[in-house]
Amino acid sequence: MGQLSLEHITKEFGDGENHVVAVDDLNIDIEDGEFLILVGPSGCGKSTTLRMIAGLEPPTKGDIVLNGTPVTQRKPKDRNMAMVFQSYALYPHMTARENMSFGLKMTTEMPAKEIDERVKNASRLMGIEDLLEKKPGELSGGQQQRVALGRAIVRDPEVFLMDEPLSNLDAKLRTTMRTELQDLQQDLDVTTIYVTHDQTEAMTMGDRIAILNDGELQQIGTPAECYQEPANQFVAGFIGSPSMNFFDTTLGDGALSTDDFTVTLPESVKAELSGHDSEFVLGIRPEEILSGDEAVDHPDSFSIEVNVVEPLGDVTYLYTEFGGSEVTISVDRNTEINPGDQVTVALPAAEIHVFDRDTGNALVTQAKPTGEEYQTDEMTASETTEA
Amino acid sequence: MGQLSLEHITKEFGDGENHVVAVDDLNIDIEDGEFLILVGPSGCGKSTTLRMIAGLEPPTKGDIVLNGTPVTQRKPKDRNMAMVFQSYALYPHMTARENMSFGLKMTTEMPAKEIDERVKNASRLMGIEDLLEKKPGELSGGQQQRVALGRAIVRDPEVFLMDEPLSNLDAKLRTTMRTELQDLQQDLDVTTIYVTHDQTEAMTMGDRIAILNDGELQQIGTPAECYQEPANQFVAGFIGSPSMNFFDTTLGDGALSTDDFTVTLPESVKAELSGHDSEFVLGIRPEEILSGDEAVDHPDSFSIEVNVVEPLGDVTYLYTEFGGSEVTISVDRNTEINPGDQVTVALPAAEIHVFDRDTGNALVTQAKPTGEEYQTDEMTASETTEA
Amino acid sequence: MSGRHDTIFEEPDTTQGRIERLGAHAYLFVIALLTAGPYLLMVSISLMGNGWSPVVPPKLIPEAMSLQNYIAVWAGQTALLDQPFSGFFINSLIYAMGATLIVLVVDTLAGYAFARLEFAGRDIGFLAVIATLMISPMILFVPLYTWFNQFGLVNTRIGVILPHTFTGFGVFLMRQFIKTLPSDLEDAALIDGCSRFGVFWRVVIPMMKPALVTLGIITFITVWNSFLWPLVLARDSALYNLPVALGFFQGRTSTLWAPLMAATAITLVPMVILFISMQKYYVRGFTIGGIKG
Amino acid sequence: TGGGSGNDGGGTDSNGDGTTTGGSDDVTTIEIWRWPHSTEPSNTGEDEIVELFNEGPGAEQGIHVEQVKNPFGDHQTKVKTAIGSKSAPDIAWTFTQQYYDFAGKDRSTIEEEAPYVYIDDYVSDDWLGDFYEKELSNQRTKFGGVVGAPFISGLQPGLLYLNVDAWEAAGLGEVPTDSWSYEEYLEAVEAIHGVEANGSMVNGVGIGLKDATGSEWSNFPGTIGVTAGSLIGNGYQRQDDKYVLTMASDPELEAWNEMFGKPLANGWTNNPLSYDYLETQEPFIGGQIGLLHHATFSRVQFGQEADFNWEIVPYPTKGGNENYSVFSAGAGVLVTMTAFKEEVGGNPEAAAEFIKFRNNARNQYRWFNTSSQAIPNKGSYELMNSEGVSDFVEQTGGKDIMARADAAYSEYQSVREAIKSRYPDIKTTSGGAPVTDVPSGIASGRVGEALGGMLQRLAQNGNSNPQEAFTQAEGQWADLIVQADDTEFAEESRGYNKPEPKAGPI
Amino acid sequence: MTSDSEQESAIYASERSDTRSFSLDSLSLSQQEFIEGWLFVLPKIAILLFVIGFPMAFGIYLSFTESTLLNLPGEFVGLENYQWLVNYPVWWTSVKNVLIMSAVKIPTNIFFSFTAALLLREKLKGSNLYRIAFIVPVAGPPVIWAIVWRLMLFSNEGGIANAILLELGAISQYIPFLTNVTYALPSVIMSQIWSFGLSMLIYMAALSGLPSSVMESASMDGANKYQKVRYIIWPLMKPTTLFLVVIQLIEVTKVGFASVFVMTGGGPLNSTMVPSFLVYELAFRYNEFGHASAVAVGMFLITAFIALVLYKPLQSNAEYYQ
Ligand SMILES: Nc1ncnc2c1ncn2[C@@H]1O[C@H](COP(=O)(O)OP(=O)(O)OP(=O)(O)O)[C@@H](O)[C@H]1O
Ligand SMILES: Nc1ncnc2c1ncn2[C@@H]1O[C@H](COP(=O)(O)OP(=O)(O)OP(=O)(O)O)[C@@H](O)[C@H]1O
Ligand SMILES: [Mg+2]
Ligand SMILES: [Mg+2]
Repeated sequence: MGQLSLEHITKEFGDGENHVVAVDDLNIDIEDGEFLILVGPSGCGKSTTLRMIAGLEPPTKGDIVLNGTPVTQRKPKDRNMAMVFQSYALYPHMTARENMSFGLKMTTEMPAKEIDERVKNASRLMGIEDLLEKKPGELSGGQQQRVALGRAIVRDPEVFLMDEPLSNLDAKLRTTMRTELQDLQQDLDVTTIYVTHDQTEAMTMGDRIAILNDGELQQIGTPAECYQEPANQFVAGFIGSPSMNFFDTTLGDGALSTDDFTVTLPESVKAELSGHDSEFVLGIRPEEILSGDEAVDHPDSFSIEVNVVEPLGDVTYLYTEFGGSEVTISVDRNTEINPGDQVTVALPAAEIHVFDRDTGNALVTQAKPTGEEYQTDEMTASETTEA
Repeated sequence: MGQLSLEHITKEFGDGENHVVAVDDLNIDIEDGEFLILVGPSGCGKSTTLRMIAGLEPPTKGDIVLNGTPVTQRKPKDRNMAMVFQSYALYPHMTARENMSFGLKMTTEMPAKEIDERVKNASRLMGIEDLLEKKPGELSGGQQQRVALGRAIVRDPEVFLMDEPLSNLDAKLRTTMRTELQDLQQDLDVTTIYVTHDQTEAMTMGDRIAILNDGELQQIGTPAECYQEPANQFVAGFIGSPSMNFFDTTLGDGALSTDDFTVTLPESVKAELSGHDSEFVLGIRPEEILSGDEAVDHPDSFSIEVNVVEPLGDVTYLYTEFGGSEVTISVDRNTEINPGDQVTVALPAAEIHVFDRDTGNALVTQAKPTGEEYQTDEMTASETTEA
Repeated sequence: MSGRHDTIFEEPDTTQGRIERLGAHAYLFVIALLTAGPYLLMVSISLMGNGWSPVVPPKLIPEAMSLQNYIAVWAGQTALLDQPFSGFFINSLIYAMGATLIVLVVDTLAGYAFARLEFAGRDIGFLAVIATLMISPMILFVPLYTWFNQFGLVNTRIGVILPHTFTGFGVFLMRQFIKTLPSDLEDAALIDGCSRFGVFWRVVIPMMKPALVTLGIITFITVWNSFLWPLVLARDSALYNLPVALGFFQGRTSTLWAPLMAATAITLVPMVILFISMQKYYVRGFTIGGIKG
Repeated sequence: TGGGSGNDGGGTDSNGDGTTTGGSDDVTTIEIWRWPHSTEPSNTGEDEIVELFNEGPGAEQGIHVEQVKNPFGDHQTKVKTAIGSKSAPDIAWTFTQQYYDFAGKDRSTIEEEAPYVYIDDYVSDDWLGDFYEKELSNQRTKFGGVVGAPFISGLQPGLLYLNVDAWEAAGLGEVPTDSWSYEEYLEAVEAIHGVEANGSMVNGVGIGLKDATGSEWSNFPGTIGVTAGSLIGNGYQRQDDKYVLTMASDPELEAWNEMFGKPLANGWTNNPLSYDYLETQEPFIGGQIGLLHHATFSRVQFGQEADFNWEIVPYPTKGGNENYSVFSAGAGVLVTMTAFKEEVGGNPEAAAEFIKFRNNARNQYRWFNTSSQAIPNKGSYELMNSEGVSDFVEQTGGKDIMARADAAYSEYQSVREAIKSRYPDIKTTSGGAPVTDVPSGIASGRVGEALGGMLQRLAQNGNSNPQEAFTQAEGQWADLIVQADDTEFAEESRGYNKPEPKAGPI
Repeated sequence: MTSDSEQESAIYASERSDTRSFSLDSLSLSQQEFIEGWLFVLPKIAILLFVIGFPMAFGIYLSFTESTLLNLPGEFVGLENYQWLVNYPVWWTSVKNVLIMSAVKIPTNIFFSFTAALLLREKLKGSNLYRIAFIVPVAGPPVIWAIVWRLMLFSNEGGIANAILLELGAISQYIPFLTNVTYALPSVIMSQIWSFGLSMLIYMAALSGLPSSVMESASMDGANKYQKVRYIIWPLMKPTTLFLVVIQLIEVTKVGFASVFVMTGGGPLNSTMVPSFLVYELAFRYNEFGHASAVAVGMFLITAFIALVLYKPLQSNAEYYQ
């Protein structure tokens, strides 16, 4: 039971010069058991949102509704939520066991035995049974993280709130913990709101992603939706690594073009763009740009000089410049290209995204990934709010 | 002119309980103009090595030879090297200009005019001409990094030493700076030793990589060599992301096998392994594991259950468990696999690495990447030292 | 980030919150009365006629306020003291500034070496410096006086200043502070061609401004408040500092309370102002020195 | 110029010991250390004489005097530090016995060991002749000579200060003018206690007992015994050089009980442990004390600061016998100017020149006119009589006090004879003075500890069992004498009323 | 290393030294660091040796001699003074008094400073005034604190405090605060416990370093006000508390001197005697420098012992602050 709604939540800080609208009229419905990811650039209001849900910060406006009951005025302890902090926020003077049992001791009359039982279960789940008598200072980052999670689990809350819980871990550990966390959430089936600014976490962990910018919701949807059908240029640039390449293009002759290249548009796209000005932002992901043999046959192909080649082992990135932008191209790891080489590339019309140059709103997106084939999908206008 | 040799360099710290051998009998020859990357896990002695080269730390044993002259007892300033620090180490009370000219003022009798000229050139090269009058506190991380590089360049040293110079930057900026640094080094053609623990940097930036572990050199070679022909299990596991998968296998019937799978070995490999015990560690990279249609036809194919699916956008990782190990498999981004699905996989014999279970030394490596084809390459024993 | 759950009380606009705040005020007020009350009394007495004496019941509030005691004290026109207090004030300033200057230079140098350099004898040297924190000055009076006398240091300003400079506190503080600084900058400067002293002077010192302020303030206040060393080493009352000069108002047969209170205020007020305005630095001295050891 | 005189106060001469010989015209600068007087114009008078010296005899002899003033409370610390480190001033105001333990030592030993010189080596008998014999013979019996030039009378001629307003408020009628009895005194103390006068609540009698170790307290119990017929005080030295202690005896105890013991027991005192002897002035000035046993110099301050009518009344004595009042009562302590030896940093020759000047009859008289303090110089008293006194002295009644002091001094001879007749085994000096000093000086700071402790204990417990306290304290004192290297104790005098006190009129 | 390169480096070194008047370049790096290190600490060590090296040695030597004011140093008597010390009841009184002072002063100081810091953290109106009120006593010389409190408790019939209490009807009779063996030590201590301002500031600094997420965690975990203070804040302040305890243990002896010097002179009946004042008294009242030195050395040993004993736990608790 953890159906959560944010209704027109707004949070403002300070007055006068210092006035900040940290969160701006946010509406989100989160299903019971859903794993929602909150992403966005630094300062966009992710933590503030989470803290309002937790009751650590009163909203300026709006309501937080848990299972149909507004809880906006309740104290944190009366909301039955548990929070995992970026810094873990373990009590440094207590052992892992004491950390985990503290909440139960404070809020319930539960007999010591039962608390013990619960702590034991949670620690078994987290694989930290051997660490229960240690203090946080004696634990590694990953172990601390597990204790922090254990502390949240033990209370059996209706909602988990997690604020960048993995960001203090090193890369390898992060990967491990990421999968563990996912497994855990699936096992426990507790509504979870998870703040991160890590691409991988955002793409892989949750049921849905909510992307915030400047306190406003940009898009909410499954990872695939957000990747393939970004609602606007912000989302398109934010989701995906390396970032989508953008070009300022002009529409003319049924094609979007820059000085360097032309993308001939299929009819459906042309139709979509009619009624707008002739200036558009064209976006294409690094892995959708055709290069080498694949490109040669393409009618819109053109040639560029590669500045830098980055073989990462499993994939190789080419860095170059055309159409007035710095461009990243992702190619097969076995490609033999050297800096300074001339390479033929093409931007397949089927893979492009088109954005309104003024509002940044998506006009054309790629509802389904199409692999290497040149075929035109139907355009899906994004479903959500605009920036 | 920057031919540098480390001759039996050893560094020990502390005594008694605190005794640490930070660097252990290290021998490396670095060519003039070479870009050498130093990698290894935290605490393996990378910084210590660099600091000994710079003269900031006297070696316990061994010699540092620059262009044929031992410089081991020379003060840092008399070695004509420049160092770029992870923290940038810009003088916070000096402007960018002062930061850059400081070294010249201290070490040379150069007239102010000439210093000015040099600073101007270096800042043009780094694109920071407009920032010269600012203090580090007023600069962004990337700008500071550029100033730090400018400071190193301006002195026109024989050797650049860089200790994780990019690690404090955020991911995007890091990518940009990485390419810039590479370009710069190629332009200046100055011998460079570059410490990092970032996979991408290690794989892309240098002419050669030296991998350290516990103060000992594990392997030195080009990125491709280290990736394809790791000298031992440590290197194999360290280089490449996600890491190589390892299995404890037993040799029998011309095949390496675990409870879950069997890899039938070609003759050449069998020959290579004869004369050893029957226990081997088999290694295979996530992207070399065949899955789905590719695997079905393979004689050694078997079926597994996928635990976690991580679509990263450009590539998707499957996490599973077989052969007694947790295994990562890299599949095409368009694969439609869900957690819990049964997937057919195969470990192509042509792509496997085999290691001695006791010493960890490589017995079979993959000298050349072979893409998707099932063909047997010749085995190349690694050329370098052992752990 | 500090939300409201960082603190303990309820929001001030709730009843509960109001009660909590009222209780806190009551508690704090009572203690404040006990800490500062006597000083308010001191000021009050200093503003009364110079014949104030502790009659029963005591007069605590001046009928007519007057600065006559301050003027008399400052100008040196009281029965027990014919020297102007301004002179002691200047002495106090000179001692405090002189000692502060020496301590800053010497302790920073030593603190740097103890923090950063590896040299034989370092640990012994450091221990010796730290041990000075436990010395009681009483027993050193006569030997130190004898010793200083041989060098003509008795009854000189430098002689009064010197005993305030041996304490190891500053070295300890500076060492701890320098240890918190990244050593990269110093390495960079070494590579850039600085000598060891160059590194110290051009790189370390500019970074240490906050610590220097801290040590400066602590030393200044300590020396200003110093009583025993100036008492012994200044033979001539022309060299007394303020705390010693306060003794003049307690004569052989009676205490001139009102002038004494005025003199006390003159001694105290500058330190209170300094302390309050610099408390951040002052406190940092103890947190760096103590906790982050 | 003299070394140091050119300095702007930034330290004196390079020797640091205060004495410099040199400079182009061979001027010796000497330092005199003193504490400031708490009343004016005494300080001005002091300065004037120094100036006179520097311009007159000083200039002629190439001696320049500089005064250094120390806060009274710190004076002793400073002088001792200086002595200990062999850089004493040339002259200091001292209570001589605090700087050296002379007990049981003969002059040659003292000459060798003590930090100060015998001033009688430097002055003529003629010069000394101007002083009252008592002060000199006192020193001679202790030191075998004169070590400090007396300049404030150590003889306190039975001064009892009375808060007249309180007396009247208590309805006690006439202020006593003649010697009165213990009974009358106690009645007055009781009557005064608790009355309100001038807005102050008044306590019966003032008594200062703080500070167990103060050397004053070794005098305190013994000196009031005179009023009960003991003429000796704490004890004396026998002809066989052994010391006899008489403190634990009927007259001493009786005097103590009447003067202080009963008021203490009845709570008719102020808070005795709040003050030491000197500090009891303050509550008297504040009007909170009805009767105060105190010294002559207090008078000047009372005159300047007290806001009520006060008077000096005669001492109460056993049976009202007026004879007892003339000698000492109250803890008189002689202040002297002491010149320090060269070994500890002094310059006694030059110092003596100044002392001769400062303390000659003429200048003592001069200073008397500005301080109104009783002085131990009969030459000065003659000048007062022949040349008159200043208005200040007139106003503060200094002349009357001086007259009383003179009378007391002149009766000293007869008291001396009485003592000798009562204690035939008492040792006398070559000058015929009975030796009534027992060791109570320095190493016997511990004597102060014993006696002060006793007094504090009695004050603390409401004067319970004073006889035992006196006996015990005397025993402690005796032990100290026994332990000391140079002194012998007459064991047969240990205990209460040993030796048998022989009281009676002079 | 080949002899060629040896030569070269020697040439290199001499080249460098030619251009300078003085060079350490011919020494190895660690030799150079040795010289540099000592040069840096030289001024401090020099001051230390000069200012107290001799006096300290002399003072310690005095404790083994029978010395008086005029006989410095006197005859060597070995451990006699220490024997004397052990048997000297006043010494033990003074030690006992310091222990009592610490036992009362330190907990109250901790209590007042902690509670005040905690309350001031709530950003009450007038916080700054309170803060100033609490700081005034610690800003000035201890002598002033003692003088002011002497006036409160001491001069005049029982002091101003008595007058006020009487006026308020809180007492019916004067309390002899400083003059009664029962009250004197408590009064002296009482006058000192108000000087908690510095501790308060240190607590405030420590509290401001308290990670807010931990406090918020406690909120989420459902701890109420009292529980937050009891279970979270107070335990987290442990290193600070320990640090303050150590500072004050060392400080008690110093502050004790001023109070006793000004307020009671150690009396009545030695009931307020403290070691530092005992040193003073022995040396400057009794002229017993040998005994005084022994007391001083005893004091030094006690202080050093305390510091040593408490140094370890202090250090090991520093980890909370990472
Ligand atoms: N207590 C506060 N007072 C004033 N402004 C605040 C406060 N808390 C947050 N803000 C402001 O609100 C905005 C949103 O902050 P928030 O911490 O929610 O960002 P975030 O998305 O969590 O960023 P990050 O990724 O850096 O953690 C920022 O502009 C921040 O400066
Ligand atoms: N000054 C020192 N004193 C004692 N031990 C040291 C010192 N400097 C380094 N070490 C130890 O030497 C080893 C190597 O340290 P080093 O800093 O070279 O590692 P690193 O490879 O640079 O690690 P990282 O990737 O974390 O920077 C470590 O065990 C370290 O603790
Ligand atoms: Mg955040
Ligand atoms: Mg490193």
